[in-house]
Amino acid sequence: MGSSMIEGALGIGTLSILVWLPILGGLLLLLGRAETRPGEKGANLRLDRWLALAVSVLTFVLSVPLWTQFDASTPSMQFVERLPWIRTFNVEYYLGVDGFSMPLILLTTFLTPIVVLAGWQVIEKRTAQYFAAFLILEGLMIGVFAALDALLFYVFWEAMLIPMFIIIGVWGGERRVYATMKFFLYTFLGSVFMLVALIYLYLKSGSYSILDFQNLPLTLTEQILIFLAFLFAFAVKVPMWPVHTWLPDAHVEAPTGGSVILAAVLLKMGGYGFIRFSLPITPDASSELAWLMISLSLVAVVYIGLVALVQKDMKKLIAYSSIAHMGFVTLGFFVGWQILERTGTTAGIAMGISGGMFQMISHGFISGALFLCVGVLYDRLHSRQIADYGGVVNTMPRFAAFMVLFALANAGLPGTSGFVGEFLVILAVFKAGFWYAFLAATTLILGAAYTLWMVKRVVFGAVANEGVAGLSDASGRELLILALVAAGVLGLGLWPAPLADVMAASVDHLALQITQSKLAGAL
Amino acid sequence: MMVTLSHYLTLSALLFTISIAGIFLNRKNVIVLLMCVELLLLAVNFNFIAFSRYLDDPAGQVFVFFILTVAAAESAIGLAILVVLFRSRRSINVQELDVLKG
Amino acid sequence: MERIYLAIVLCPLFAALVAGLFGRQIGRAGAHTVTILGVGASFGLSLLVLKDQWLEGAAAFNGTVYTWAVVDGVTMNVGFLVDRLTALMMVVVTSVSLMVHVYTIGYMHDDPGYQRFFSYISLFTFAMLTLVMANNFLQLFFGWEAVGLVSYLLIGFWYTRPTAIVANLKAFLVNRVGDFGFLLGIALILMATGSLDYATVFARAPEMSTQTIELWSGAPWSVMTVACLLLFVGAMGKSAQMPLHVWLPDSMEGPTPISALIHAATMVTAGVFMVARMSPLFEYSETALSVVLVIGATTALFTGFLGVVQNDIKRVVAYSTLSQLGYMTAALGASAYAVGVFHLMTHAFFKALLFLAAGSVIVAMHHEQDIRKMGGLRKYLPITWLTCLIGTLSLIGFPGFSGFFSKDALIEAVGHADRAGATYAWWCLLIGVFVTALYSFRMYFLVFHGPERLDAETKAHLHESPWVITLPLVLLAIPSAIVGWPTIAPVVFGDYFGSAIMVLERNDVLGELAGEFHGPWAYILHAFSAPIPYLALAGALTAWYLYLRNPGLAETVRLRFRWLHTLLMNKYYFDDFNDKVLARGSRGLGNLFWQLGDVLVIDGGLVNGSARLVGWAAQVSRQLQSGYLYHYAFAMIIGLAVMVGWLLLGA
Amino acid sequence: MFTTFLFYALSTVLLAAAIGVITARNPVYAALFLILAFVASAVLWLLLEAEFLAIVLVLVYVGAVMVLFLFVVMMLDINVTTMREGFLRYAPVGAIVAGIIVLELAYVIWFRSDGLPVGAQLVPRDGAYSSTEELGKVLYTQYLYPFELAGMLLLLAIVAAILLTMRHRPGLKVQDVAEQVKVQRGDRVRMVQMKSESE
Repeated sequence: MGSSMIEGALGIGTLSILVWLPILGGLLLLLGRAETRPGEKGANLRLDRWLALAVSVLTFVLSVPLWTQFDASTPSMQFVERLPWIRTFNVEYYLGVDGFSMPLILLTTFLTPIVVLAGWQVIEKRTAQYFAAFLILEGLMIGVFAALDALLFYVFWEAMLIPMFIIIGVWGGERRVYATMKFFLYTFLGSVFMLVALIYLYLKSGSYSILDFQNLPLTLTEQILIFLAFLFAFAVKVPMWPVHTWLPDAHVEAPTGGSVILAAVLLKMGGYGFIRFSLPITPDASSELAWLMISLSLVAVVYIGLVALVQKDMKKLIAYSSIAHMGFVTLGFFVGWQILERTGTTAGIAMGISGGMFQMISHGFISGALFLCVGVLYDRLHSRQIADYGGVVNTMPRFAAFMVLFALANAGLPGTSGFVGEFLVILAVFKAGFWYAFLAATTLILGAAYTLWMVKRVVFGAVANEGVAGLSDASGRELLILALVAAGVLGLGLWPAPLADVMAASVDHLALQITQSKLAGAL
Repeated sequence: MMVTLSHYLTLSALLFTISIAGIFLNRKNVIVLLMCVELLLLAVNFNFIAFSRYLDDPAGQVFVFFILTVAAAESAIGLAILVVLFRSRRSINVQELDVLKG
Repeated sequence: MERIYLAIVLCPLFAALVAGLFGRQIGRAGAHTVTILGVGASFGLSLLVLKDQWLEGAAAFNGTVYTWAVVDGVTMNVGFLVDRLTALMMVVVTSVSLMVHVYTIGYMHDDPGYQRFFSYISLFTFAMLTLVMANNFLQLFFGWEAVGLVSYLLIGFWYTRPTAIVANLKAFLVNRVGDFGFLLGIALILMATGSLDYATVFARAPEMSTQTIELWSGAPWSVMTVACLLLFVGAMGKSAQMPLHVWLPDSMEGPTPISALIHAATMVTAGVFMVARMSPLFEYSETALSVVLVIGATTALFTGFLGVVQNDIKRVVAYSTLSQLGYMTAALGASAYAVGVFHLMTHAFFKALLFLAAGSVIVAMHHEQDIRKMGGLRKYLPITWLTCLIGTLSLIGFPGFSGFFSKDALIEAVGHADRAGATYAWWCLLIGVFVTALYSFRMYFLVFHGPERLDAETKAHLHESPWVITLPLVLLAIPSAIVGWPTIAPVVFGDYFGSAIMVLERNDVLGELAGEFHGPWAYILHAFSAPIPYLALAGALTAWYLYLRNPGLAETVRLRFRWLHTLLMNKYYFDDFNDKVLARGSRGLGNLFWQLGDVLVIDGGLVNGSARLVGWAAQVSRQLQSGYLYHYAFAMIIGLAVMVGWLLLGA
Repeated sequence: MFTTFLFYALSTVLLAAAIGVITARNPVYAALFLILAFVASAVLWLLLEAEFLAIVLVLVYVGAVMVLFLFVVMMLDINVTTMREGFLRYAPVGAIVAGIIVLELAYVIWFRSDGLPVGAQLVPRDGAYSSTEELGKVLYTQYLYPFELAGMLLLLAIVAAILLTMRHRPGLKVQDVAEQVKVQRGDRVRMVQMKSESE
């Protein structure tokens, strides 16, 4: 209700508040600290932290009405705000959410306070700037999910790279420059193609509204070219094989908070892009190239699963596991056409899409949580190497309980959120073909193998060395953030119905959209 | 026979060519290079003035005026750079000036 | 009644949460009190349910607790199906669990993880109950994985032991291989019937059996066969059928109470229960049932052989469990589901008893598990000895004991089946009887009789276990001995299961046998006309002769058949195969993909390659930039000449 | 006829002077040849009735720029021999390029001059005509902004030239009045507390 009050008082919508409040908070942090020098600590530092926490928690609180006041019965956009921006090119400031973007926005607002807490005592240099970067990033991420104008979307999409670039580049590990350059070039190269596609669609439709794009009839050639342009942008973000190699490097070098946001939210933008742009705008091209997408997804699941098995660095392992799990997202999204072709019915398409969405939300929690766990260990021993640990459970029993929980969730244990998406996607994929499902289901084995093998080597066993012997169990702050995420993981796994209901109308609408060819209307 | 526009154009063309040849010949001597550039500009000015006269348009002379301005400024700064260069390196040998190499 | 069902499930969960989260606050006594109360309540209520279902003939209950999710028009519920099969399983699970809870007080007395252990076993009870009470495939899979999870946690309970944490990883992964098939089976069932609810799926089974699916082009398979085979892969993982049996012997790294509860009495029988539950599906696939039959019989015989050479007391019992699971599976494959479940029940009691007795011996021996260092313990551990003897007799099928009824009926049922592989299965099971008796009595004689091979120190402290250990032994010994008497008539030959288990007319071997059944006494007498009791007796006598009467001969035999012994000691090289080929192979493949695919080709070739290409182009083009003033001047002049020329010629 | 003669004579002088500029061994000679070329040009421009520009050329170029050239040439100690090394090395290239340009220009003049009064006779202006006035009219109206810009450009050139050539030599003994005025007692006198010493 808080946001509606502000809405009434200031005349701006909930989504605008969610986008700009964190950005303003971040700028405030930057301004307030202009005069202090590195090394100065004390009151200012404490104030910065609390300010960052307050802003992020406030943003989360204000985002709750998106859920409570959401009308799940309609696939149309809600909380719409629409103002002209650049009249010459018909660009608008156009925000709105549906059943796809709303859960992702909540995921973002939920995780940002956690990230702020995760960096609470750990970040020692340029603290204010660190928190500011995350707040600004949060606003931009919400903007990406809420934007319904393609150019506005693009602006948020690209602007988001800047704080992430800075986060990895300034607070990262030893090879951070290499990692940031790789991250930046990969993602930037991808999105340039998207810009071309967006401009083409604008020239065709005379508007930058994404919803207008979705209704635009296009020939097959046009669709395929546009699809490929989008594919570059989104496949890099997801990331799909073979444009995934930036992710392990970026994760390894990023600070804990950066890894969490990167895995939990940034990767989701690729998946979100597919359901917002590729599927509805170019359904025939998607249908035409579904074989490619399914193959790449399955390669991600099997190939990357095997690669994850042999990683020696915990963050790299989790990064590879992220890629494998995101393979399920794209698999779920693109399997629909094969189902249609194979069975002649549309039953199962919506299940694949829902499964993909579930997988995205759940992966947000789980990968975030695992990176937090690695962060907790890294803060103590300053190593990410699996070989440097062993028998952590002896000295950190509470932490170990959480880590085992998240690892099992990562392995897709029923009752945790990790299961839901995989389960639904496998159910859907089976309809497209037994062997697809067969390959996809190998994740049950591979996922368990690489995650639990890591747990075995890190958590279990006798105390491996003096470093481990000297570990202190997780602090109250760390337990709090882990418990919050654990609540999300278990809640979503035991009772996914609320989320399923929220998405249902949008999923059905999308399933309808993608099965209707746009070619008939094309000239 | 009268002097026609073609005469002036030919004269300017010859002057232009001579100064280009001069640039190739005196490639090591920056001062003479600058002088060649002055000659080039002079050749251009000839064309402008001749056209201005034969087409009866004073705009051509305006351009000569501007070119003279620019040429003066150019040689002033060019020579100043030469002086600084000589001061720091005790030589103006172009062969030694290759720090701009990629 | 609905509330009772819910209470049965939630009591252990609540107790587990209390013991797990507040273990430090409530202390040791608090932990075992609350969990025993929780499981005790479950047990009491389960008895009530059994009475309701059996004696009062209540109709089966099928209801939803809450809707898990509705996706794409498919409603996925969490709900209960309580019929007579479920009721029987509930009583078995809760009773054994209760015994194990009590037993644990004594067994884990000195362990620092006392509260955690109680929390886990209560959690296990919860998970197992959700599994057996499920009314849909989703919840079945939930319970299926949840018991696997607790098993994982419990095998690795002593997490500082390297062997334990290898064993639990192995158990989880092998189970995952089974779950892999199981999940695919569920997906196929959803595809064919559009539902995950048992009731709907079973109702559509006949039409499903006529559908076909093409796994590869040009080869249509019956949907039912594929679905049942996939589901059975799950059962093979959980119930440790060959070749997915490798995890069970290693799981003995866990504390003995959970070996009794999870790896003997309940969890490992989940596969058997599941197939019985799915009888309306399996009945329609002759092929699948044949596979079940052959795999079950093979497991029964060949894992039995392994039991003969083991020297670790728990491993002997573990291999015997494997073998008995094979028996049950073979019964399922012969369409004799009722007798399979019946053997499951009797086995739950006597195998739990044997494990707990083994645990009692281990406690008395100060955690010495090698039977070669025991012997003559009978006079030191009288209660353990007696109960162990009862368990052993029941296991080998000594006439009159519970195990006799179930095993005898089982073998007869398989003998009457006329499906492909039935003859092979029957011979395997028959030889298995001899082998069972051989290894059971080998262990029994080596532990309780013969010369005392223990060291003096152990001997000095040797005494019977405390009552919390012996009481469960006694309580389990009673049903191990006699539970078969009142139950065989209704459960195996009667119509106890009613509609819970579906058997087609043409497959009904038990129905055929029922005609010859005239009460338990007559059944015992009738048994002597078949070779089974003689084989058991022969096995026991062989064991007596080889290990008690003439121990040197055993050694001679061992040396004589060295190759056989080596083969058995290496467990038919399954572990080596898994280790060296599967585990190492996938790691090698992973390394190959990583180093060759990611690092060399993608990063090295594509990513850094394109960067290098740009660098190379720059390197070349910088040569143009000599730095000499006149070169630039020349370039300009030549450019001028070329441009003028181009203009003139082009225009 | 006289103008024709004058044109040919001055053209010869101009071209000769230009060749002198590029071939002179000593830069001083080159500069002097350049002056000659400028003067010849100025007279040629007079023939074209561009009196103002002719005067400007003489005043600015001969009077200022060339003096500057000479000044610099003489001020710098230039090693002429190294400068002349490889004098002819690029001569063939230069000749070829120059030849191409000549051909191109000739082509333009002969074949691409349609619509241009290439062969037209000059009608001499009457005495009242002032090219200076005509130039001024255009310069201060239509080309006012460029004219202002040209002024700025010259100012910039002055500032730049001064900035480039000005230098502070270290160790130079000069008075800094501001420093002297700013001085305080403490900068000059140090009060030292000492114990009285006795023999």
